[in-house]
Amino acid sequence: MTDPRFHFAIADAANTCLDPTAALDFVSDPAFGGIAIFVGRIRDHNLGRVVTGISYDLFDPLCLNRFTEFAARAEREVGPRLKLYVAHAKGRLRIGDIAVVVAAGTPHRDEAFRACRLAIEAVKHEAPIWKREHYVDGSSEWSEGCSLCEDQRAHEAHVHDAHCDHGHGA
Amino acid sequence: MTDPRFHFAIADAANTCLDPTAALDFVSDPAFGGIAIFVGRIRDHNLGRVVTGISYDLFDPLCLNRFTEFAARAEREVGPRLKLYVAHAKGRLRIGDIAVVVAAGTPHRDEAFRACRLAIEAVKHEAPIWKREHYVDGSSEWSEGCSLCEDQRAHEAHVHDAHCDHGHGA
Amino acid sequence: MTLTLKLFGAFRDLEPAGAVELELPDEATIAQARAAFAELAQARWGERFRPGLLAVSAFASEREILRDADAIGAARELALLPPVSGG
Amino acid sequence: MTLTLKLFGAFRDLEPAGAVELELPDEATIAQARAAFAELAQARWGERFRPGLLAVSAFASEREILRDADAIGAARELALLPPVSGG
Repeated sequence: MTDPRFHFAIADAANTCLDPTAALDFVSDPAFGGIAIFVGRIRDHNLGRVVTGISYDLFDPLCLNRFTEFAARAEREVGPRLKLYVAHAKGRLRIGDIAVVVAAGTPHRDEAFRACRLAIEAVKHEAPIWKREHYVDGSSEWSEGCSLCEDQRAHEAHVHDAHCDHGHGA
Repeated sequence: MTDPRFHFAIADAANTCLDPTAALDFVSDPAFGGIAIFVGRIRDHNLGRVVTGISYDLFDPLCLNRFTEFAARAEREVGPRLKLYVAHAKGRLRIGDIAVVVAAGTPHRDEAFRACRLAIEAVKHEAPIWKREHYVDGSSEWSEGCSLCEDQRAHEAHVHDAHCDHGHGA
Repeated sequence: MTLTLKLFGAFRDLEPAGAVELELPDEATIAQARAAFAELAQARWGERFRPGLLAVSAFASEREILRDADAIGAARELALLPPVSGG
Repeated sequence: MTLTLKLFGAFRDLEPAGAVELELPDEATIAQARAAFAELAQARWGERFRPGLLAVSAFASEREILRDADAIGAARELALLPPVSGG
């Protein structure tokens, strides 16, 4: 059932680095002229605090299933001539390490940008991934996040349209 | 006068391949969490014809000057916390070869996507670059393009808003 | 039935094993699992447990997010997902 | 004055050397250079020259695009840019 146009991966930071070149290669195709890639790196600050690293926790099987749903959504948005690559790191990362790579290849650039953007937004807001920030004083905190609770989301969409307007991540 | 945040290059296809990894490295920064990259490759068809390759002609000094203008425009759009990399190939390329790489690094992803998109659109529509498509039958043709003629552009903007809605490129 | 509930994010801090077991009636719903976890959490972790976090957390199988009205059915293991922050 | 006009894209096909020389009055404008090029092109290349392409082409220095009303000034070399198609 694996669709050869899509590649999804979770990379254990203890033994693997995410590889944007592999993403570029995967989504390349003789029929495709446009490739959009997003690379998310760990940055040295967040919400005014100095950050020294981030630990990611993931619920792997559901996460990979959601990536598949995001790809289906991207395909509905830009059509079937699409290759999509989504990889996310798991475990402890340092400043500058790559946390996420999303790449989309399509015949033309507009579709590539749209598919790439759609996928990274979904990874940030809708995938079972949790980020713990480590600070220079040795403390750490789980980031504020987006609720995946469908009942809650429906409620919040009713109250105000931004269920997830906090400042997490890149 | 060179701004260390910006890198612009024209790569002679006879001896250099464009390198997306160099673009990624250039726009990376400990303070930046979001990096958006566009890679334009030569695809095997255009407007229904089988393409075997493309030759690019550039007016190098003006082209590099325009890249500088595009960067200034991107900075006005997303602010000064921006690194931008723009490289375009010159000469004869084959299917799958990289014609253009644009990368933008910023603290957050929205600015990276916007700066990257702004820059590639400008490279496509406003830089002195010309594309000749080579077809499977051995013939070749210069692509339809976007007029850089300011008087003409003003006129066409008046007549209809799309001065450049032809199907060139990716 | 015994339901194993895997914990993630801030909930995992409460339980280094990364999972708790809930005793539930057969044909229980997610809402019942949610209530049972709240009771266990209050008893086991006291003030370290934040009911407000549970309220915005989702229950899920390995395949999908579940709603409070959904039946647990044949599942013997589910996951409790606090608000997410990938990327 | 003698102005060297560098040719690009489809215009370069007309002249493998990649440039032509135009004789212009001192203090000429871009509009006058455009007219002088049209005359030269008609004479030298006949029907291979497309006036419609010239009409949508821009004159430029190494630094900037020029408008028809601009003076050529001290420039001794400019470029003729047909519609562009980068990327």
